Amino acid sequence: MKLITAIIRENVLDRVREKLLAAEIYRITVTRVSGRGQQMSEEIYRGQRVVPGLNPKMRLDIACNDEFVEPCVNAILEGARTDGGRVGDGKILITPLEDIIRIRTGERGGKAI
Amino acid sequence: MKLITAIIRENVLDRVREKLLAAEIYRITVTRVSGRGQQMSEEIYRGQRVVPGLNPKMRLDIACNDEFVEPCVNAILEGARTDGGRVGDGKILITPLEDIIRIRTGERGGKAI
Amino acid sequence: MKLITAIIRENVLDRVREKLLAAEIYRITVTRVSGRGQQMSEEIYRGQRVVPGLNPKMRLDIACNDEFVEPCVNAILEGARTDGGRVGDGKILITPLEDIIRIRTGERGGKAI
Amino acid sequence: MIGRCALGCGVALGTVLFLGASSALAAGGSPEAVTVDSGATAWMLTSTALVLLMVPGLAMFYGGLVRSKNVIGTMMHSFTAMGIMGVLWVTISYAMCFGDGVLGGWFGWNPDYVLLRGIDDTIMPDFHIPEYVFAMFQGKFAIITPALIAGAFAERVRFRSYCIFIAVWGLLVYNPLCHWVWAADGFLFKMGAIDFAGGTVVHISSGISGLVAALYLGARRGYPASAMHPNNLVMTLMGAGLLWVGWFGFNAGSSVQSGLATAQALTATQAAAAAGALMWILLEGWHQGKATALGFASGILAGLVAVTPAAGVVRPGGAMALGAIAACVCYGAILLKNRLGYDDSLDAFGVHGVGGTVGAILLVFFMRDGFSTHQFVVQLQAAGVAMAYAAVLTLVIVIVVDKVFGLRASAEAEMAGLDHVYHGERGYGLLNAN
Amino acid sequence: MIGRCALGCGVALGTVLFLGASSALAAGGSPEAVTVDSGATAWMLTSTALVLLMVPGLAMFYGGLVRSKNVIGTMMHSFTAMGIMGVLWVTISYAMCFGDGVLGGWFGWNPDYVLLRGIDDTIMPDFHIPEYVFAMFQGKFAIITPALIAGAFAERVRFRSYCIFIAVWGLLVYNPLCHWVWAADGFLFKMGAIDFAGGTVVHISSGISGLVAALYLGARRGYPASAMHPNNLVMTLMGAGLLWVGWFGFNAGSSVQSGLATAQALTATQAAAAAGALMWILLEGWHQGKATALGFASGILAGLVAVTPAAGVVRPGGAMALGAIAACVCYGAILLKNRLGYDDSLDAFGVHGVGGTVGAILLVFFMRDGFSTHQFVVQLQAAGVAMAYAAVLTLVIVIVVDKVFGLRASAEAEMAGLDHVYHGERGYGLLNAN
Amino acid sequence: MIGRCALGCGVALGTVLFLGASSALAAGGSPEAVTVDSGATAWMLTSTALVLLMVPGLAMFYGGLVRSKNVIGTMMHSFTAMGIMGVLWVTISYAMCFGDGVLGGWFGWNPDYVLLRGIDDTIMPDFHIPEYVFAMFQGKFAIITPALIAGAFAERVRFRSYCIFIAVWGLLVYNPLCHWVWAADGFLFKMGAIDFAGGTVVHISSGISGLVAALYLGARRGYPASAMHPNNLVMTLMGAGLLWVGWFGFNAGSSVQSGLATAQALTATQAAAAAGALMWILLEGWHQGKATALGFASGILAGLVAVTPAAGVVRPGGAMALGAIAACVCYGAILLKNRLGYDDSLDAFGVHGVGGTVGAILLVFFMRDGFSTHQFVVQLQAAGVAMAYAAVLTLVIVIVVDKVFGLRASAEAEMAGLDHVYHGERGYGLLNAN
Ligand SMILES: Nc1ncnc2c1ncn2[C@@H]1O[C@H](COP(=O)(O)OP(=O)(O)O)[C@@H](O)[C@H]1O
Ligand SMILES: Nc1ncnc2c1ncn2[C@@H]1O[C@H](COP(=O)(O)OP(=O)(O)O)[C@@H](O)[C@H]1O
Ligand SMILES: Nc1ncnc2c1ncn2[C@@H]1O[C@H](COP(=O)(O)OP(=O)(O)O)[C@@H](O)[C@H]1O
Repeated sequence: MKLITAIIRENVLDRVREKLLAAEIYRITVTRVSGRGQQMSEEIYRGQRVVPGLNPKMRLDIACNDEFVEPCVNAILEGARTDGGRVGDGKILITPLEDIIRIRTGERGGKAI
Repeated sequence: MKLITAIIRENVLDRVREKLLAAEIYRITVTRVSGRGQQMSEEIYRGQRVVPGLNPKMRLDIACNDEFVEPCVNAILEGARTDGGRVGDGKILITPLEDIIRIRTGERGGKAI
Repeated sequence: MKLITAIIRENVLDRVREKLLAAEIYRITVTRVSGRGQQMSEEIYRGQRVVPGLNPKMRLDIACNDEFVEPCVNAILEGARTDGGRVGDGKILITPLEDIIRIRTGERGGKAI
Repeated sequence: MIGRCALGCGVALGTVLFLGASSALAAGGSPEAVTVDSGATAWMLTSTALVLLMVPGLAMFYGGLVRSKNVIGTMMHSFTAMGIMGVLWVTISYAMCFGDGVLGGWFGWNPDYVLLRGIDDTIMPDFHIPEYVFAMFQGKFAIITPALIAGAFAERVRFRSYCIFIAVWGLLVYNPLCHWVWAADGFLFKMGAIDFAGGTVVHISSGISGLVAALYLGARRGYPASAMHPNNLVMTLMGAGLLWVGWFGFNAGSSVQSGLATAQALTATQAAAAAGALMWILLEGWHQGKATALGFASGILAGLVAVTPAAGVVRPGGAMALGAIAACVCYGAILLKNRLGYDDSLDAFGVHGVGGTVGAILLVFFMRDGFSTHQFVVQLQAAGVAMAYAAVLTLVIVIVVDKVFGLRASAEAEMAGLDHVYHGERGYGLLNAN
Repeated sequence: MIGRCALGCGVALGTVLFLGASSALAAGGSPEAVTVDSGATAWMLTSTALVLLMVPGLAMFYGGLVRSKNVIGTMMHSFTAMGIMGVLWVTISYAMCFGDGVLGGWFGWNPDYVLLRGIDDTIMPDFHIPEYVFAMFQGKFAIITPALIAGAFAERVRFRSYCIFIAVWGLLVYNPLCHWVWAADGFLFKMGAIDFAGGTVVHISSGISGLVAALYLGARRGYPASAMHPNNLVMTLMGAGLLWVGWFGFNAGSSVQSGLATAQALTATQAAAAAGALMWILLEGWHQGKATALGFASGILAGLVAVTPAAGVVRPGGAMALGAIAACVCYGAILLKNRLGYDDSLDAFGVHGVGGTVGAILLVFFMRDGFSTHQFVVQLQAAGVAMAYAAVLTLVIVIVVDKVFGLRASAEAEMAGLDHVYHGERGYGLLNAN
Repeated sequence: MIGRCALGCGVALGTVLFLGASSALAAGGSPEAVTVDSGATAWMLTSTALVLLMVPGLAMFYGGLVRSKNVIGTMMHSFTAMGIMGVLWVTISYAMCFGDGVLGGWFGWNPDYVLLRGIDDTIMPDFHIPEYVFAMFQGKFAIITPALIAGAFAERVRFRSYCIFIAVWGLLVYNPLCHWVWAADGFLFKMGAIDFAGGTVVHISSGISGLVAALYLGARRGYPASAMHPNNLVMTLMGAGLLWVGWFGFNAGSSVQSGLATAQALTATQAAAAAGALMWILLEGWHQGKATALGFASGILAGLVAVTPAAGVVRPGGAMALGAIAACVCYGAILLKNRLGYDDSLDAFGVHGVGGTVGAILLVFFMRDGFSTHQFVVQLQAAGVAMAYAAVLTLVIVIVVDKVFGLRASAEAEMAGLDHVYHGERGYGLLNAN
């Protein structure tokens, strides 16, 4: 089991979710985060262009069984890449997951996902 | 050491925290997140029932030593399960933790938790 | 590759980011979280001192290659420790990272960081 | 027929009557023709709008203080009062307040006032304003009073039962009290009780009713063990600002004219609010070492509440004294509440009940015309009567509504939040990624 | 010269004239000297401020309903109307609305009114107020009307094109309609159409125009598949509160006096708003089992919109009936919209178009003077004319603006959010750690 | 005795006096009896409420622009001014402003005005309103002026020292300036300086004082390296809306009547605000390619500030010109500030100081009565005097307060946020899971 964490643009969330649903990945947790990479997104403040230290991003966390990792990554790549790839599109992180427990039933492991 | 991440309903936070305290787990980090699983939580918008794409949830992160994993999981299960288990109660994820550092002192590992 | 997660005080964010930049760590994701450790931060509500159950904190997530782990940890320690270390300064967690993917290009592994 | 503000209006009323008379004579009209004083009408229309502004102001003040999951439900407590009391007022409450006393003066009744049918073109001979304006101005008081109560049991009542509660409370508590104090044949009015703009009718009655209801319902789950933080103090401050502005209509409008008495009431209002707010943060600074925004806002309210009954009879210095004293007493009352441990969620009793009582009684010491023991006794009696009546009736209503419909929110609703359970909504969509 | 509210003002206008005359005579002045009625002036000044307050109120109401990424853009739709229509009104729109009819009465024109030059010291003989006050009061209506339209196509228009659209719409749709209905030589006015405070001119015209524009532009991306949640219902409630308060100026100010007619209009307004709001949540309770805050706010608006044309001619009971009926019809209209699937984002048509039509037509059944078939026909004709004219012209303007500047936001801008793309800002910095 | 608005009120004042005289005569009363003009009183009461509304409006405007950790502290800067200046005004400031000149005309004094004791039933013979209303209206200006200053050094002052600073500043800077400009024996008034509603007294004085204090205190930590984002532009917009509405009271109320001069002032105010706002976003569109909401709001303010001294003497066209010019100059001034690198946090000087100066001086070119070189020189002198006096005194006060109490927040408090450190609160509990 893996935990897939993706940091994506705020506005591609809907598209990514569609792709994930198409890949039969239904469960997801989303967090509002702020991030800094190479992207410079200007705002205007009283006649001055300012570059905020951090840009708003969305973080997706998806726990999935090993066989779902590649479909999931691909779905995210498809949904989150803008115009063939632009700075700011974000990252996907994959971490090992030792166990997962469904609170409702107490089931554990792969079938709890 | 493990990192225990639980996605629970917003409104069981207090109860979960009580159970954790009872299990002598005092330290915790909480994040507002939004999630999608099987739960359908209806809202009403001008005479129409709408199902939001994502429901508000709370995410708990607890770093703990291995011997505390089971007590911690049990405490969360007890506190977060509603009415003997209903869709939307959430998940617990367990990931390996390589190291932990207390910023105040710079202590590392198990005793820093 | 590791994922470094730090829970720090809200108000040291700027200082930590400066230290990180100095250590040539540019990429970061920040989340508003609430935490409970030993710290007691009083607020006042109509003539009564109340201790909130949870204090506002910032969570930093930094994915980095193994050789950057120590510089990164040190930068965070330097930036986040207040007055030689006070309760509430927070924690750093280090978790293994199996893979990382740059969404823009699809690059994987160390070079995608 | 209508006795409102008889004490505060001597001078200016004379002026108005005199002006009215002179125009009438100059025009050679018949003496019966009642002319409209367009200036007084303008101010009363404005006051009506200002008092209405207090309702969203109160919604913001209260709404900011509860937890995020209850913000919509709490604001709806104020808003629905605009709907429910708004409809009731036009339908029968005006008749019950300002009709002639029936059932031994328990409340008033005048069939002509039902749906306000009989006043469609009435110009009030005493005030030279259309009676509609007076009725609408008064109606705003009937709206805000039950909304004030809601602060005492915020975060733990069923929405539907709350609606029923305020409707019944308005009919059985507010209307009789209003009749007793402000109708010309009301018994407290005839006793000479001074209540310029509603210290007894609005604040004491809502405060004590809130207390009774809060005690009956019991504390919120987790109170006082877990701290319940304001979700939006910023909004609470905005609300306090609107309340201050609106209160000018509340108090200065209660002069039912646009003249000297109006100016006196406005000045007293401003002075008391400023003094109350300042005193509260001084107290906090001394007691806690910090001056809070909620403290400042509470001081504004304490000052305004205390000067409400007094605005017509005190000078600015007296108003400042009243405001400052009220701030101290309310501050103490809230500390005491914390000791006693009952859960008056947003201190409806601590501010309105206590502040209103302070104002209604202590005004005697700051009257323009000097202290009078007789008046002191009258004020004590009036406050006592209002308290006793409101407390007993509220208890009865609360019990009945609870038995029949269930007044307390279910444990699950309380945990999940009133917004979701009773309204199917959430206040801050912005918090949620969607 | 100016016909506004000719029907509603009989009685009180008489009083004013009579008073004016008597003072003039008493002072032995020449009969031509037009005196200022300081009371009427005071109320009209206040009304002007109250109607202006509706614009931020509307910005809050609408702003709270869109998604977080569009909150600034949506509020700017209301705010820029203050800038654009504000400048246009002073420059030429007042001349176009209240000048003498030109081009066969299409609109008015009076070169003296350009930049308001000719009215610098005019006191209106009919109303005894400075003409400036009348002009400013009227100008606020020209500001809020296009801002209302914006609700229909919120979250998907280019900012610059929107600005051009409302400027042209104001000149070609609002100004002529205003002239027809409220100028003394306007053809709908002469027909005897009753539109006290703008049911046709403001609500029907903005509602239908919004519908046309929304249909032309098509639905927002993802509508109706993905739910689009209000980002801040709390702010929507605040906005609804300010709208209610401001509407007192809107309606009661439309009496252009401070007397009986004003009081009647204010009372009708209050009664209709309360009844509309209450009816809406009753409906919801029956239909959905829950009463929502947005429903309450929508009911307030439905009631206020419906009573707008009628405020001068109905009694409180009739106003309550109108408000309640409008709430039902608007509720149904929105359900129907959901069926039909077009995207009137914030229900500008569903509330203003539908509610305004209900009010303009059904008022005939609740008139103080009793039902009149003739009036019924006139009302139908006036509403029909306004709808047809506004629909056709709006379609033309929308097409031209779209072809020349592009009215619909680009797909990317829609996804990224209007705030960032068109304004370089975000509404809630607080959400972001920085 | 009181000179306020002597220039703007010719015509309408005549009307009022004439009316007053005629009623008095008609009634056969003694000529000394001063009657109340209920209409003028109504408008002045309303204006008082409107100007008070500006204080929460300003709190919202400023509060939205700072970082989340300072939102409460920043709003409290406005709110505490209501408490502190509110109490001082009643106690001695009215006496210092409108008493007869003492110490060579440095400020006024009239022991009768202490606690407003001597005006308890005074009706002003020139204006036919109770003097209380005038005193309260004026008092609101004394509240808002120091609150404006706070924008210059937001996010970095100690709360307690700020309170002391504004109290002293009010007594030593505001009161003398107010006396010089608006009291009948004030030297700037006698020189014939035109300052209808406070360009010099309010805006120039607060702007320059803010600049001096900001320079003395130095920049916020991290400025300008790290961008400091508005936490809540949505609230800033709401605040701008309330400021616009309140400004009608500010300017039109300064006519101290309800007549033609009032209408002229209101019209000028509306025209300038609309033109300023529109000009600002046009400039931004041209300069940056995007029109921001903050720009629109800033333009509203620039226009309103510039027309403040001029509202009584310019026609609508001139007012629009003044508003548009002020928007351009303020826009440039802020760009210049960014170059120069000093930290006027919320541009109190950039908008109020600069805009006020533009208005006070350029009004001469747009006067109804035509340009006059003499007046131009007088305006220059008056602005210069106000600037010099305010700058020097503010510097002295700032230094003394800093030495004695410490004016600058500690580095730690600045990092942790003023809300937590000085008030023990946080503005947005909703952000925090609890
Ligand atoms: N190494 C990293 N650790 C944590 N977050 C990262 C890292 N790299 C990127 N991010 C997140 O991804 C977002 C987009 O990164 P960016 O550098 O703009 O993309 P790219 O790498 O394609 O140029 C950032 O705002 C940040 O939140
Ligand atoms: N595989 C998963 N990955 C990430 N988050 C998940 C996953 N499964 C569940 N969640 C989170 O848990 C919440 C509750 O899940 P739900 O499916 O309703 O519970 P259950 O599995 O008991 O039916 C979801 O809203 C989501 O935030
Ligand atoms: N074991 C843990 N698991 C999760 N979060 C933790 C843990 N320990 C500390 N934290 C986070 O760090 C913050 C600071 O912790 P605190 O106990 O005050 O610091 P210290 O350990 O130096 O006394 C807490 O508010 C919490 O968010």
